Amino acid sequence: MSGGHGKRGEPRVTIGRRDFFKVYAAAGVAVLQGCRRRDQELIESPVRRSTALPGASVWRRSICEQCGAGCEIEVRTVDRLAKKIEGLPSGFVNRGGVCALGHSALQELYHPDRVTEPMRRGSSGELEPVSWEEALETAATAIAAAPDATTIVAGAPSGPLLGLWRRFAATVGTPPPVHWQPADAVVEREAARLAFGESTRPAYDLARSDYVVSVGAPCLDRWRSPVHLGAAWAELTADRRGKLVQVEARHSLTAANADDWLPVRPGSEGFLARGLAGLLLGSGAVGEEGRAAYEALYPGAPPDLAATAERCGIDAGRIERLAAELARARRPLVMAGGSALEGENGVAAGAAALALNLLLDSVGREGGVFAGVDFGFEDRLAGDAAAALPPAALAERLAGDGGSGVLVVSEADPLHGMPGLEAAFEHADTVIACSAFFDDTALRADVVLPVQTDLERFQAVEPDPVRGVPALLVASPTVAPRGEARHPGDVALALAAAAGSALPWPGFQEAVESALSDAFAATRAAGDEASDPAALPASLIAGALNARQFVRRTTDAGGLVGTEEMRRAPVPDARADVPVGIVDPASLPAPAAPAGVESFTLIPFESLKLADGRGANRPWLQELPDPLSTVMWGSWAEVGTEDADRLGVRTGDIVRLTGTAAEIELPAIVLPTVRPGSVGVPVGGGHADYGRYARGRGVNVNSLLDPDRRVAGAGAFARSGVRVRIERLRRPRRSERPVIYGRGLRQAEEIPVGWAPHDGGKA
Amino acid sequence: MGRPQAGAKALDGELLGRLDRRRPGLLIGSLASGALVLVFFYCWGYQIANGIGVTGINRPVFWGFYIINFVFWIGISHAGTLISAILRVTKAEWRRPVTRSAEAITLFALAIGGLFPLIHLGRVTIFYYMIPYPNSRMLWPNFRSPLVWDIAAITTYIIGSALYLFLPLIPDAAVMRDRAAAGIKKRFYAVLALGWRGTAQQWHSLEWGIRILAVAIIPVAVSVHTIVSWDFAMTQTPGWKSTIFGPYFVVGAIFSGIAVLMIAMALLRRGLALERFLTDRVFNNLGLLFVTMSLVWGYFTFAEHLTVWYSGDLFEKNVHHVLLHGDFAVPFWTMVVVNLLIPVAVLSFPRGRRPLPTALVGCGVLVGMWLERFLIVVPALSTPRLAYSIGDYLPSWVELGIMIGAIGVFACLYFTFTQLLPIVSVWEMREGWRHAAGGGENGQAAEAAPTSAAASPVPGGGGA
Amino acid sequence: MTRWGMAIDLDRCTGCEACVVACAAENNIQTVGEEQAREGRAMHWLRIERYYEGEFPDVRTRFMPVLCQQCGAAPCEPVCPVYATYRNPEGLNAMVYSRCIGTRFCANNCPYTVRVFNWFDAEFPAPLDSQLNPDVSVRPGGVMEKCTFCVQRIQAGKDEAAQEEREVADGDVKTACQQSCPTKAIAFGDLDDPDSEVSRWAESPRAFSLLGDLDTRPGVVYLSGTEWREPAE
Amino acid sequence: MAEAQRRRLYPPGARPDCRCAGLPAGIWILGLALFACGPTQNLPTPEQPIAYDHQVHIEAGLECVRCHRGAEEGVHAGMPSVQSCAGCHRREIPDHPEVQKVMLANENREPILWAKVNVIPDSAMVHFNHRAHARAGIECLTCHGDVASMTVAEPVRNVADMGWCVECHRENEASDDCLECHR
Repeated sequence: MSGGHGKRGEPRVTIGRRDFFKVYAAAGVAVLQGCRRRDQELIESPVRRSTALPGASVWRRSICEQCGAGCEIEVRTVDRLAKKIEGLPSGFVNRGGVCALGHSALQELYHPDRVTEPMRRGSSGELEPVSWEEALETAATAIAAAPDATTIVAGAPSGPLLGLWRRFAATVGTPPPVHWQPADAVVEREAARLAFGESTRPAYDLARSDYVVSVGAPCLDRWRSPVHLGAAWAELTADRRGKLVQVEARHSLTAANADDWLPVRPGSEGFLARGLAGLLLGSGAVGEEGRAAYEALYPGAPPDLAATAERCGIDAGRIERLAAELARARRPLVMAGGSALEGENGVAAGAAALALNLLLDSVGREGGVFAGVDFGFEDRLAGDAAAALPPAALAERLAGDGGSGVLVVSEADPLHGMPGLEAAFEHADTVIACSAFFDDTALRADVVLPVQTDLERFQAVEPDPVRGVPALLVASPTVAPRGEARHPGDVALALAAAAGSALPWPGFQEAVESALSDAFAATRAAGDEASDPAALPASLIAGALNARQFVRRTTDAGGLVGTEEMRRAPVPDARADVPVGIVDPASLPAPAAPAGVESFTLIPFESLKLADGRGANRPWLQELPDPLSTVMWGSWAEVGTEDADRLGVRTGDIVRLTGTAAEIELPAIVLPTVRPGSVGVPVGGGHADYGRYARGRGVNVNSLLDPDRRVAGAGAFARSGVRVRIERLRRPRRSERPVIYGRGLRQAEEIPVGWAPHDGGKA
Repeated sequence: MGRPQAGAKALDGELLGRLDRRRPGLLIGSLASGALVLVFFYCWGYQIANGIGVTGINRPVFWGFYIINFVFWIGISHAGTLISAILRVTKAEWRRPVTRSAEAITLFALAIGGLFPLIHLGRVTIFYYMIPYPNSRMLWPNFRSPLVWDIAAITTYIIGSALYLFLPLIPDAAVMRDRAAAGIKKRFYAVLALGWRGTAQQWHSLEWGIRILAVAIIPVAVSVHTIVSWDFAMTQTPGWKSTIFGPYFVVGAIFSGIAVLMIAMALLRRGLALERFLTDRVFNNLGLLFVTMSLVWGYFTFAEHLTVWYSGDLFEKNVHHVLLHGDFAVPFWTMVVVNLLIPVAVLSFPRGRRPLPTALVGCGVLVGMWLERFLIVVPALSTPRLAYSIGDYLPSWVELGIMIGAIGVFACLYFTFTQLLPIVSVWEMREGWRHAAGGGENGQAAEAAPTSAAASPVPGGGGA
Repeated sequence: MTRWGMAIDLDRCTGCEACVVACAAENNIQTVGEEQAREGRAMHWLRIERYYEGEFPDVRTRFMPVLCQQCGAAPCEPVCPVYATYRNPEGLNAMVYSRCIGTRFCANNCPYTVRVFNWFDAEFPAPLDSQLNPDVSVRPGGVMEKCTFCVQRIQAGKDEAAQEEREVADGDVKTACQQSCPTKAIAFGDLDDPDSEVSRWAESPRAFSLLGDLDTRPGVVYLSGTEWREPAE
Repeated sequence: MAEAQRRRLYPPGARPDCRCAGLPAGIWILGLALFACGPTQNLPTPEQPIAYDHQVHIEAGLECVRCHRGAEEGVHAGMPSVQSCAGCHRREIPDHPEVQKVMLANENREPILWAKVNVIPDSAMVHFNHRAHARAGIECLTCHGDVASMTVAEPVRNVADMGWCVECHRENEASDDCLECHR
């Protein structure tokens, strides 16, 4: 019998089946009451009042800073904890999308092995927790003692934070900071300067093109802005309207999705671009203006088809077809990036590829190439401080100082990302790492300053230009910072203050607001004639009465977003001095021929899960199968079927890759898509620590690279085109076997396995 | 009257004496199997404490050794009840020394086989959700699921088998009761004997009880293995979805059951010196049945694979391929050799149908039938339709421990049973002896005789 | 009546796997670690199958996101002895964790191999557990799980609509995978509503069902402009 | 028949013996009880860190939703923040020893860990939506009893009794689909 209250509160007595069961249950209940104990559960009353209802989802806008793309995100928070990241549908860059790396920022935030308090190397040689004051003082004393011998490495993407570090360097008196950025970004700028006369990373309008040739640019992998480019690709190829052709030695995810993949010999991308130019010039499909502009850059005769096919190692027919389709296309577009720019001839190759846009008249038009303009907030914060140095400058500086001095590394892990720096770090007097984790650099540091991750901090980001439209994105912190972590910008300001040369702002947010405020004033002063370079487009300040209101409105609106009218072609006036630096890739010698059957060209690549290594500490990403090799949890070497047969290697076998200075052992994955004579290895593995999920996982392929190889004409380290030897070592032990998700794929090639979906019509 | 009576007494004495004798082999066997029982429970406990993940099963091979052993042991269980029931119904005289041991095999094999699905469960603590009982959640199990039918069938079979073992045991338990000195042992036998006094009425009831059960248990036994086969055949899985799985499994079960029986008979014959009863002729006859089952099994296997091959169904052919040519070719062809080629080669000749060769062939068939179950469960699961998920399977030490431990549990139960109760049915032997002596094939007449005989402390000859 | 369904445009899928991580984040899917993953026990509810056709250098790559197809005639449902999986009135192939006893029969009988099993209790070392979605249970060891079409979002969508005294509109409910897809290759909604986006996609001549001849009547429709052939034998 | 003869014919253990039937019968009854009783009917009142008195607060004119803010609009009813407790009590009986505990927690910025009164165990994997029930017009006291007359809140219904939930859902024509609560 259950007595109770009905819907309206009046007592209600019913006898149901369940009550009947209870009658004979009664005996058992008596017995069991003694045995069962109810575990007490607790419910917490929060300390502070909140506007949100308990357990209710609050969505907060934020910016993803996992890479420089600047995707706007919404973070779902419940009871002040971040639960989920989603793309902001109105996001300037991403339009609602997020990539795998972006999602995993949550696991960076709540990583169990994060550094949440300042650490200093004690007398025992171990890192010990200290107070912020002590840590800052130790760091500042070291910097102030030898500002000239101090090297700053800033990992922040270009934008206000990098500007702050530049200002820091100028104020404290150190050399300009080294900007830790993808190598191909530096090369791309230089190639763009040569081809278009303006040293900005070109912005591509894929979506409105109808024929895109990507020379090495892995635009659907981890390159620049994967979410934006992915969406643009979808638009390009929707209803088979446009086509993407990938010219790349490795079968990347982009190559896998491209309508056509030209697996050229590594290092011959520039030659192909010249060869294509030859075919285009000969086809008569090229306008006079384009021909003139192109021939001004490359007065020499382009190589003929046979030579191109020979050098690139691909079928002449395919090159011919590509040229014909390019000539036929209404809005063709050529992009350059990735491994094509990371070889020693990267600048020449990049310039040759980008110059095709001149020939095809795709510069500054719909579906073409635009200048990568921005609102200049990096410079606004930097003041008149010198420009940041390219990554390779770090190696030069460290070599020049004989390895002593002070190193300040903020949000970067050069020790993992660049070979040959170990000795210099070993000899440095003081290494100061601003990091959220014990990455390889922080592990060697004398002072570790914990920094906030994306969702904990005030953000001001100038995104990678999208279709050439500039923007500045601003967001407030989403969740409370963990432990004592501070904003890296605030750390820089505190360091400067402790070193006795304080910057004019108390914090990073104030710095950005003051820059906004100055920009308002300059724009107001310039009036309609936007002659002052410090002025913003006038439309952006329209409606704001004063600087304070403008700043307030900008931060509330999440930043400043430009319009399509602000796009422009690269400024051609500066081209006068260009041809001086330009090199015809066709005039460069071919890369050395392979020496022996074991000699392979190494192609290191950024997988979309580990990126440059920063993804390695997140279980979601470690356990994410690589889309092509389907490997999880570790590194692997991609070997072609033919080569594997020759070497006697089967999938899973442990192979040794020997470079000039080092060797690594890792499992081989045999794929039918690898160009014979080349071997692909993802970067991002082999961390000495970096938290429990990354520690000792995989191998660091960067150690195979030659530390002295440079991309000619750019301060970038050349990681493509290194030659390695491959030897098969053994069948893997159980614990060494690569973790392959699509375990059946190997068998699928051997037996007729039915994966074919059958047309059953719609549900 | 005197001669048979004296003969019966001598026979009782002889048999019971043999049973009473302390045999060191049995003791060692008990200890060894006891150790394996510990292994069994340690492994199971370890698995419950740590999670089902301590096994080697994975995606897509979600079922592994536990289900293989489940089917295997249920198959073994057909050694006893079914065969002994068939023999009883057909009044085969040579059944008398073997029925008890065969029925004990059934009960213990079933108990162990029935445990395996529980061991296999991810959350064994709530296994009772599968049992239909009224509950305050107002939920019932899903009667469409073959697993629920399994529970019903196995429960029925286990109860039937227990009764079928128990009924013929009553007169013997009474003998043991009367021979035992007062104490816990006597009370134990007294409970088992259910107050048996050997009256004509009791004999009559017992006879009828056994006769009804013998007839009833045959369809139950057939249904049990059919339903076990439906765990596979009712699915969509390529390699499992087959209409002949029911009879195929039943034949396989009887086949493996006979194999166990052959081994048990050979052991009994040696261990208890029963050459007088388990004659070469018995082995010859059973050997003929054995080779027949081997051929029938071979026919089913052929039919199964031929239809799959002929159908050309892509997914079915994939499974077929890995079986015949791929990763599972070695176990597959081993199975064909030990289940078909060797039995036919050996048992086709009269000299092959002697105790030792038949027992050895039986051992081979046991291995072969275990492999058969392995080859039903694993290749089909490891070759799913979407090739991306093809997987493999390697058992962990826990699964091996439980598998070996289960053999220990079986041996332990069997040894304990042999120590406590006559493994050869004393009264049935005497009845058989009397048939032989009196030449009477008329059961009723023959059985009436002892009840009217002079008073005897042995209940079989009791009554005043 | 609502019948939830999904359409996936394979021509738009680049295999970037953002959806896979989004799904893990939304649904508290445990990461099992290297050792377990090696055993084939990774627990993704959604996987991107990759297939190659042809020989170098003319290799064609195909990506196919495979998740629970939410079949109208699901082979997994009848075999479960305890009704832990059943067809719900809104066309979902429901999975009730608290009822599951772990026979794994359903997983065996799934032609798509999309069910995953909790071999051990999930581990979320603090403070990683701060991220756990409070609307989704953390499944204990011994329990089967699979894509739920983000049923917690469906429930929240209906709750929100009821609170605002209106009907659930097309687009109110977005699954986690759909939301994060950079190329917008996934549509989700009511298949019984002819005007919903998913219904319109399903009308496409490019639409087909995975393993359609099994007649499982999936709630997931794939769209592909090119024919999916069987590889040459 | 002589006594000796009888004893021989009917040895002591040979009497019809039904004792053995007791064991299975016992197991059967116990088993039934075990299965049928469902979640325990024993509802202990948990001990709370602070002796909060519901009756006093309600008599003082506070509504349930004043403190349990999510009860009508939220998924969870929720507990009031320490700050809001302290806000009122700064004026009202700030010197009461139990109130002092609240004030102390507020000063130290420590949350108060209340013991849950109406517990659905985690193993049930139930996601109870408070506002959906409020929307359907279910009175507080249906599940929570007459809290207004309680001092320390005590459970009156076993909220973990699924059959009770299902019964009410069916009576009120709410969905009884498993996914409504379990997910």
